[in-house]
Amino acid sequence: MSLLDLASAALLLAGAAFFLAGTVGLLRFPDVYARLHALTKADNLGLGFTVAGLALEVGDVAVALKLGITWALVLVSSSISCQLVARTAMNAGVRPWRRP
Amino acid sequence: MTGAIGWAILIPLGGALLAAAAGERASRWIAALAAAATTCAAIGVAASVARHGPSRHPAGGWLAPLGIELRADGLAATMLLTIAAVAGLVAAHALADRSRAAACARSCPLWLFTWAALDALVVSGDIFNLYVTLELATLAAVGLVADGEGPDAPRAALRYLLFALPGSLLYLLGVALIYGEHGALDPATLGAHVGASAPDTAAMALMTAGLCLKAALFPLHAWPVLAYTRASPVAGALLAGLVGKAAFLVLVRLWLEVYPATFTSAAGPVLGTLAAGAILWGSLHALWQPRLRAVIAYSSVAHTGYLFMWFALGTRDALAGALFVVMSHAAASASMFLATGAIARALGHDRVEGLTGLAHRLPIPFFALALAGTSAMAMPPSSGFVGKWLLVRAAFETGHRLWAAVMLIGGLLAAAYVFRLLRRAFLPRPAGEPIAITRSSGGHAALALALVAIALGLAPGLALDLLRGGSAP
Amino acid sequence: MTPLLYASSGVAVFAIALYRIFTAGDVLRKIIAANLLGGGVFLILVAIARRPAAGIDPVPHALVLTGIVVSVSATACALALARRLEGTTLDDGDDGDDGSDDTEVAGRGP
Amino acid sequence: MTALDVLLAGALPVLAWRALATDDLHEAVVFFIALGLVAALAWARLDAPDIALVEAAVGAGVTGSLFVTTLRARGLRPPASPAPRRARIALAVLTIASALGIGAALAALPAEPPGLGELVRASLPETGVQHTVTAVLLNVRGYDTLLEMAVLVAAVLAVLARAPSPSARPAARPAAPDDDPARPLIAVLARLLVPGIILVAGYLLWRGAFAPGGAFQAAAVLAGGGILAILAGRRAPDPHARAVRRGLVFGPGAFVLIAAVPLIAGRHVLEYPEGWAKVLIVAVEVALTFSIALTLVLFFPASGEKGT
Repeated sequence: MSLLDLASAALLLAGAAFFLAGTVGLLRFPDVYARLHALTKADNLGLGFTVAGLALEVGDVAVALKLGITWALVLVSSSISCQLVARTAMNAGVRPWRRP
Repeated sequence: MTGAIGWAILIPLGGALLAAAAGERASRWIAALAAAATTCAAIGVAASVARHGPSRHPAGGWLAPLGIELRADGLAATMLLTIAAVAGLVAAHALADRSRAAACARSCPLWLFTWAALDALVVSGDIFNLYVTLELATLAAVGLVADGEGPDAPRAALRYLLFALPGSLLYLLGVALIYGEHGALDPATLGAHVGASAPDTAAMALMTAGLCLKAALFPLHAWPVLAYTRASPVAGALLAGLVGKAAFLVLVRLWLEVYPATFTSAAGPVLGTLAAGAILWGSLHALWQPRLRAVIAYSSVAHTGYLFMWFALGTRDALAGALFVVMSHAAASASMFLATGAIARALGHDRVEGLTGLAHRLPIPFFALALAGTSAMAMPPSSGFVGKWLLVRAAFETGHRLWAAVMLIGGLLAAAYVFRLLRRAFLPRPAGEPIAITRSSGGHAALALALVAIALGLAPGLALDLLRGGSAP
Repeated sequence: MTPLLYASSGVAVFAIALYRIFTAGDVLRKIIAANLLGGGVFLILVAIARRPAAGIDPVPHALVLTGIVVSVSATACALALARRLEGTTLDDGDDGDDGSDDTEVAGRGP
Repeated sequence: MTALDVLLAGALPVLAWRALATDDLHEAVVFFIALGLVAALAWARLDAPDIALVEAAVGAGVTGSLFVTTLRARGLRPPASPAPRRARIALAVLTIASALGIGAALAALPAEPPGLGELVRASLPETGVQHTVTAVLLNVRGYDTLLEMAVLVAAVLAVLARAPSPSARPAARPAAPDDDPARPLIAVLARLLVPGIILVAGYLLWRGAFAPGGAFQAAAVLAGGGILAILAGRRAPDPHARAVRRGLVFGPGAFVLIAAVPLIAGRHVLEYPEGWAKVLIVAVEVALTFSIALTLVLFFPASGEKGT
């Protein structure tokens, strides 16, 4: 196992950890805004780590770039859809949760 | 002249596309030209089959089993002519109605698509391609129903679609299983290999069930009735006359060319029972329908039963009889739908009790109704008589007395429901009851269709020779 | 083994959809069922294409692509009709055989 | 067979059941879309990248948004009562029995089956393209594709059958209410994505000649871009406009023409002349991509229909 493999494995594990955190947040957080927060922040970071980990392994700049583009596209669409969901919830009168 | 078979599909297809893009006036002209040219192509195919026997036309130049072959044989040729006669006259009816030019321009791409789908269906030599043609016929038919003017049109169209779809998909699942077992889609290869293995039996059961659902065989007969009664007369004529027969024709092809004898002999009695149910149930219901169109719709349910009787009898004569019923009922039911449309337009309704004494005021539609009615009740010399006589004779010859009795009872019931309509129309009009009749048009195509139904019966030899000129029957 | 796994999954989807298309009351759910009915068949077809060791059979793939287009067309058509539908079911009215219908035939001349 | 396969294959029926059994229609549609995405993964696992692309774009994307649009247009309605209990039980027994029968039939299929794959690969040099699925779709079984295009046009005509004409619509009404708070955000998204989408569609179309991709995949992506642009405030194409109608039938019309020309020359339907297969296939694909994308966009209700 080379140093590259080790670095890649570490990045992939980090990505998986962030995904796990995001999913736990989705299931456990109290309201739609908090869940969105968990989902977009943690999952986007997790995807970034995963992409970086995979890019180290592919050994081809073109494929690595494509992976990077995938991440960028997901960032754009998830940030905007997060905003859309939040605004729709706001408009529908969903109040942000406060500690009771 | 093997190209005619291609033209019979490409002309209505191209005509439909052009008509969809053209303006109101132009689209009517395009539709008229396409209808005439498609009829010529159908005649060309029939002439070639009559003169040189059956032929094959590999689409794209790719021979089966790899490619899709179109086939011109006796069955295809007679059905192409039937479709051309019925769809052509219905088209003439639609195009002649100048008062509804806009509606006609909107619907003519759809009936051209229906025509193309049916032509493609009767010549197709590929079981997956048959699925595509069935779906094209279904969606074009749904469009025609949805285009109806009543408030119920979307509901009737949606219900039609949601019953037709599972039928096609059951059929497609059968196709998938058969391909998995034999790796081919053309009837010739499949006919040589299909046996009694588990996948083959399951595939054939699925395809048969799907096509029975699509053909609206009893007890799953109720779903097209709403569409038949709610659609415009043009759509009703095409749906009940032609589209309703499509699934039966596919099943005939499979039964003749793909299914092995073990399966057909096991499934025959089941289909016979359902067919008998359809004949009795449909005819009885037709007896007390309050509306003219509903009478004709239930008469169509009963006639589906006559067609499916062939599967129980299985002889060549019975097949000729069933296909004769296809031809005669296509013309007769289309005629009755158009005549009913003309009557309904003149009166503003089509309630049977409101028809009292109107035969003299609306002579042409009622004459068409009476003539088409003689074919529906199988009175000689109509074509309905020839078809049902062949079926009943085959039933006696093969010892199926019960089925013969059912068909004879069905004929009597048909006589009863046709006479119920005509008697009322010829009763003296009650005095002092004014009847507003708007100027009616459109009875002429109905009359022409009724005459086709009668003429077929006067010279049955012509059609039967062409039918046998091909390979299959 | 993998093809059989996915094919069984396809059969399950098909059976669920077949059951629901006839029992669901709401039209939207019937339309979803009709769409999934196709999905089940496509899964079976592609699983069948996956079996040969020599390589994938491209013919079922082409058939499925054709099937998906047909399925989208039918679904879009059904949804457009559903948008024009008044109620939620297909059965809230007469079927042309109960005699209570008095609807005038539309399009009567002036 | 891996754990992933078991997970995917197991998830599909569960999602199907959730989509069809839940009382909440919104939930049903969400499950339906999720099922489309899982199915796209399943296609990829089954080595069907062409289908995976179409499923992701059409099965989950276009069809899913059509369901969402319809749900919005119809508004909330009282739930409909299901079929009577006895009928449900009978049908459940019947479907379970047939599913078991079909499953048994599938298990009995030969493991090393006869198929047309070898034949297709042997004929590939004559088809004019290097990708087998494209060769089957546009040459060997091109006739199926021709009829399939007719299905698409027939369906869009059925969709538009009695759609309100533009004259019946309130004049100069924007595509959606301006107070929609989502509008500016979607506009940003459209500005960012639409150029890329057009690029991707062109790439998919070009790639189809030798690798997974092709007209339908490209059209599905293009239609997605079109729908995004409409959501962002661009005017939707008016289905009654002459130019839109012409665009709609342009692709299928070109296909019919190419199918008909060999007939005049005494050949067979859709038989490409020697050496012309590649050029004609590319021409047909370009024309079809455009028309299919337009058709998919037109499947969405025009603004005048919304809320009726």
